[in-house]
Amino acid sequence: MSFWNDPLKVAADWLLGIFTGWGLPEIAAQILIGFLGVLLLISVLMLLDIFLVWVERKVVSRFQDRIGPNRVGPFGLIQPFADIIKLLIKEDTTPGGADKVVYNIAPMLSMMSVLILWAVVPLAPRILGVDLNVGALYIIAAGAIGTLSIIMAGWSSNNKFALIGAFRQVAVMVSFEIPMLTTLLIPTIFAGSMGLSAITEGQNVWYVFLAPLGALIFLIAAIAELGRAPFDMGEAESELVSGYNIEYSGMKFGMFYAGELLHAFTFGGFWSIMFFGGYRFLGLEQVSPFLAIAVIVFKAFIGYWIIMWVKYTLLRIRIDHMLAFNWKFLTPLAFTLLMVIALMNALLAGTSTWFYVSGMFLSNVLLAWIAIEIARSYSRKEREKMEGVKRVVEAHH
Amino acid sequence: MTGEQIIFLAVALFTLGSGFMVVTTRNLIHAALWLISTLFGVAVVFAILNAGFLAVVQVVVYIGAIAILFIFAVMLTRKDMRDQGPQTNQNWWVGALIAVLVFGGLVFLLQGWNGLSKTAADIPSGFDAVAELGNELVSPAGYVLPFEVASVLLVAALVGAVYVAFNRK
Amino acid sequence: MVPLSWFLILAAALFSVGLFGVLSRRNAVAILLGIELMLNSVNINLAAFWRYGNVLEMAGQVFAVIVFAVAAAEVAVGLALVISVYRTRNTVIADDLDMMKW
Amino acid sequence: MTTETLIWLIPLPPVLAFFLIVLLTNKNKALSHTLAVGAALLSWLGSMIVFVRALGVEHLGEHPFESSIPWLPTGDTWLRIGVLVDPVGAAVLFFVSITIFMIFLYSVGYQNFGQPEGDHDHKGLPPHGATVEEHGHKHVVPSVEPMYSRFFAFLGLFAFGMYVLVLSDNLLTFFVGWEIMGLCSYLLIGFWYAKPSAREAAVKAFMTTRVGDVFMLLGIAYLYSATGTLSFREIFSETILHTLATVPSGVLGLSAAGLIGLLLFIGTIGKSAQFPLHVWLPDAMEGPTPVSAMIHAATMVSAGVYAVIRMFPLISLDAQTMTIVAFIGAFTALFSATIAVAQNDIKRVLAYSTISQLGFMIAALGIGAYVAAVFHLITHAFFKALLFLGSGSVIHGMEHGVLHTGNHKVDPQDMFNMGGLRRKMPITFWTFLIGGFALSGFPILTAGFWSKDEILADAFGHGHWAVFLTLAVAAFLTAFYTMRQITLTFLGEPRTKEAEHAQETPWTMTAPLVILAFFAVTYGWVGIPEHFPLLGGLIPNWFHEFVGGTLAEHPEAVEFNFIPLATSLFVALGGLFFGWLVYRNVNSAAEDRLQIPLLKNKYYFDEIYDRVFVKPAIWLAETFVSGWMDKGLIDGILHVFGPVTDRLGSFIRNYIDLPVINRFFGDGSADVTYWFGGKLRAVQTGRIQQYLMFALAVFIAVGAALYFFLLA
Repeated sequence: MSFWNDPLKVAADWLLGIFTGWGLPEIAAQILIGFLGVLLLISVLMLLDIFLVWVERKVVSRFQDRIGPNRVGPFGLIQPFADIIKLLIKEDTTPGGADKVVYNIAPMLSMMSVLILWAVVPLAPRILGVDLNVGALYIIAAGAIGTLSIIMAGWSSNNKFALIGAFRQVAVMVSFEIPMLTTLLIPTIFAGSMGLSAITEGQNVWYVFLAPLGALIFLIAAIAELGRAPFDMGEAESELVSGYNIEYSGMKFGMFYAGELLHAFTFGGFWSIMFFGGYRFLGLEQVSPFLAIAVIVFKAFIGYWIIMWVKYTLLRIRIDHMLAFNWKFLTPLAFTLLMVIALMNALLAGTSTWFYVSGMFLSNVLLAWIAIEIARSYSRKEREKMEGVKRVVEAHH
Repeated sequence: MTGEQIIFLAVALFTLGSGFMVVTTRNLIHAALWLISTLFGVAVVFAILNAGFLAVVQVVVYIGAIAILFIFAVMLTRKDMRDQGPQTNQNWWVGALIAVLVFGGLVFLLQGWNGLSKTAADIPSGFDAVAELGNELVSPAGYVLPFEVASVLLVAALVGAVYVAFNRK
Repeated sequence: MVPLSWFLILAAALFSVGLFGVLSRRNAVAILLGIELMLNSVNINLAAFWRYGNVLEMAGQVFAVIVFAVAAAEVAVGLALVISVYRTRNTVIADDLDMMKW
Repeated sequence: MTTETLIWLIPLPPVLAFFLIVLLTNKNKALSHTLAVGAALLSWLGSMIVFVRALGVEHLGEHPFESSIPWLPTGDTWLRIGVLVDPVGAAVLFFVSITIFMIFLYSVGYQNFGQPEGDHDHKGLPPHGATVEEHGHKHVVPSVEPMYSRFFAFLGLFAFGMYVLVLSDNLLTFFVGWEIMGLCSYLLIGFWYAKPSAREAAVKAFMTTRVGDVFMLLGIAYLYSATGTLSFREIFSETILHTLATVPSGVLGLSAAGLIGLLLFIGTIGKSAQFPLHVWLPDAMEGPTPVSAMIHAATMVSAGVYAVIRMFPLISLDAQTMTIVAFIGAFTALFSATIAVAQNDIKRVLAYSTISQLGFMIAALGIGAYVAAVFHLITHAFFKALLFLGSGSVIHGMEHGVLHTGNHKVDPQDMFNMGGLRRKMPITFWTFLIGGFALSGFPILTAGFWSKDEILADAFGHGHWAVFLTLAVAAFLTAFYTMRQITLTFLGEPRTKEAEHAQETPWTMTAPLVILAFFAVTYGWVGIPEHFPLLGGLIPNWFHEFVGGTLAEHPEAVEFNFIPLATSLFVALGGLFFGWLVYRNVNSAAEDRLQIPLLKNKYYFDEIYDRVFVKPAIWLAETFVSGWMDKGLIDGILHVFGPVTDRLGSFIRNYIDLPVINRFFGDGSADVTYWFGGKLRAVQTGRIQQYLMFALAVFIAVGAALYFFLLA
């Protein structure tokens, strides 16, 4: 067993030897090693986060037909560090009448809710924080903490914009949790487990081919959960002048910002784990764990890029439309899809892989078509109603 | 005293302390936030009891939905956000007395019970509590009836809540 | 190893704290908060009895899950009632809602 | 699919159709009838599969298709419900499914599907016709029934009830199906509820059958309390039957079996319109002409006979009960045959003939001719269904003529308005002829001959002379009035303009006629006795073997004898001949010498019931109870009591009440209560938390007290 095959275990054994050599009891050494592992993971993530700032700015500028940061360092790579310095030396303000404790806890919770997600992410075979057998639920649970941070920030700022932004954002997040949880159950059905590594290992065929509609619903719900455009209810710069984080300045704002970027990247990663095989790609994960990590990071970046693509392409949707879209369309569709998939899974059990995959795929396509047809006829009816009203009004004139 | 016991005591103290803050703190939003930390403590207790599913569901349902609802309700039912005056009624000491009596009575009853100092058997290897729970919830020989009743209850509550809170203009 | 009694005493204490909240808070929402504490203490008991009894028998966890559902239903209806009362009476202080007296 | 599962599924499609039509599709006529007819088709297919599989089982009687589930807990035991198909069940299922399917199909045409909406049709009234313009001139055509979908919904519910009844393995679901059909019968008779006569007929039918049903329910309750089970197979086990036969009931010296059998048989009297509860059936002809009539002729009324057949092992235990059954049957057969002779309404003749033929079956059961009764039940269902559908077709054709001439005073159901229809409606004529000959028992060819002959042979063979003679006379009359009907309706020349303009009906109506005519002829051939001259043995007597297997002891086929054969040949041919002879030249009701008032008015039974039951009840209520007892006697006594009590009262009031009770007890206790209330009302604060505190305080106190005094 060499370092290159199972780096985590080799490193842990090596450290255990050193610590027990120092005279520490074994249990204490284990705890210490655990802490070190967490520290390492978080450090890497924070570094990645800094890099993500650069990626985001570079990509958005490309979408908007400009060059983006290009002055500080090669390709502007040092730009984020300049940003951090700027944020750190800004004055740390607290609005009058703010609930100070809550006001200060909120950004930390926001960052934390993202970081704890990585505890269950399988980076490679045998390289993951903890193989929780309720991993899919854990994602939602961490999202709940994110919700909490937003409402705390919005309430404690003692600012109307902040409160309205928080209300909207929380309403959206609580609502879109439901289709998200429902679509998370689809890989659970296929893999027979809620554990993320079991889901990854189960994807001899990527689940996106079995449930393309599920993958799409998950993406939509994830974007809403992230609070990014077109679902950026909480921030809505043009109406709420930045929403729930309006009163935050300096590094506290930086934590919200960094948390959002890392959150988006993380959900890119979850998308790839749930539907695109996670760290698995053409057997590369068998060659070396480092290749597996590279694969999953690459996939997460693709997911992240798609989320950005959506954000910088589409317009914001009005809050009531958005909630109506969720409750009247997405949630019923997700429930129906879950039922269809469970049914098809039972019906097609024991058939050949090709038949199984094509059956699943076709049922998804069929369901999507039906859903779109229903939505279309409904919107046509609504439009006719509106036009009828218009005609009546015109007739009056 | 083993490490596990220390952890348990810490968690228990945290939970009870937060719970106490829930019922005593003056600011209702703070009370709701303290409730969240109590619920976290209970989630950790579930984790100590090897009930991982319950712990995660506790976070999802209680913190993700119920506590948020509470905060919404607090915000929706007040004219201004500050709390004046006492938050307890004038009979609070009777309530405190009854609570202490209930606690004393429960502890007294527990004392006489012989299963009290029982220790937990090890969980058999390969036993997947989540899978087992899922099976039990939907198998006719298990608890499908309570499960269905609970679902009916939820639907009824959903309809009832919408009806009650609906603003008829 | 933590003995069963600790969990039960924790649950009893949490229950009493919740009971105190229910009996003495003025605000109806705060009363509901107390009820949540009481429900949680019940769940601790259920989970503890599951763990310390026969682990293969899932009744404890099953009913803890059902208590979750009941709690969710209770909060939804309770808060809806509170909001509805607030609309009509413009108060959520339980003591002010005393029309049903002699 | 196992046969048992299939049997469970058979009743479902019609009831589903009922709910779908009532709840969803009642606006759409085509969809509604498609649903209903499709459901009937599905049930028919299922029944056929079950029937064919039943044929393939050796000794079906010993191990029939059965399956049951526990349904209602009753203390320690369960009420089980289930399905059972034994040979009788299979044979009955065969004709029930066919006839039901035929009714459904026929109704499409009869209710004028595809015709325009009526000019001034109302819900609750028969359609009056619609005016259409064609090639520049207006004429009147039949219009579609306004409550078309509702009709099919009722039919679906009816079919469900019938299937439940036929397939159930216990008296409980049997009774449920029985009552569902009672309800549907009520709904269908009163389908045109805006017609007072239809409304009254519906109420009459419902109330009359209710009399029987109450007794039947009593019988079921007695049976359950005596045996603890309602399952047929369990009741007919030897030990239970033996117990029932030996335990005396304490009523009229009957054994328990006898009393239960008698009570159940009263239910049959109501359902199958036997004397003296026969009065509802002729009035039931107020329903939508052939269809509800056919329900009340071929299908539902058979249920009463089917009940006796089902309970035969129980009823046959007691000789007294059997005698009563035989007497009622034979008497009804003759009695209603005489009434039928004098009726002019084409449907009423058939209604009385139905009562008469049901009497044949009941009489057959009463003398123990089990197989013959089942045989006649089935053949009768086929040819009577045929006759009723045929009469409906005739009426429909006549209505066509009425619409053509526009003379609405002409009754399209009166046979004296018809005549010569054989050329206008050839299919109807030939099929009606077959049905009529089958009813008369035309030798060899028709099914009715074989079954009726078997009943007569059984009666003769077992030495029941009285029954034999009565039935022979009734059979003669049957042939006579059948030929009268055919002669008046189809033969000769048209007697009215309407009859000249009658038209053949659409295929949905004639196709069922042809199919039923086929069975009315051929079904008799499955039960030709073995020793019949020439024909016997050519085809094995399958029916006897198959149905006889239901009973624990196979009934022996009776010895062949020429006397009953000669009798039945004579009565059939003779009756037909006389019928033709007498009526070939009769042109109006006045010329009919058999229109004697006694027969014409059905022996005045309606009037007698009115005098004996209705009038006395009214008299009792109005004159006796209200006038004499209440106003005279009781008021009189009260008027005496009044002054006395008044004086007594004022004494008590002034010297006891006011000083002692009021001042001391009344006001005193009120004052005390008031004082306590004033003190205690402070407790009722309206504050929920205080209530909770009180409750908990009491709970803790009581709990602690209980703990220390009881446990410690």
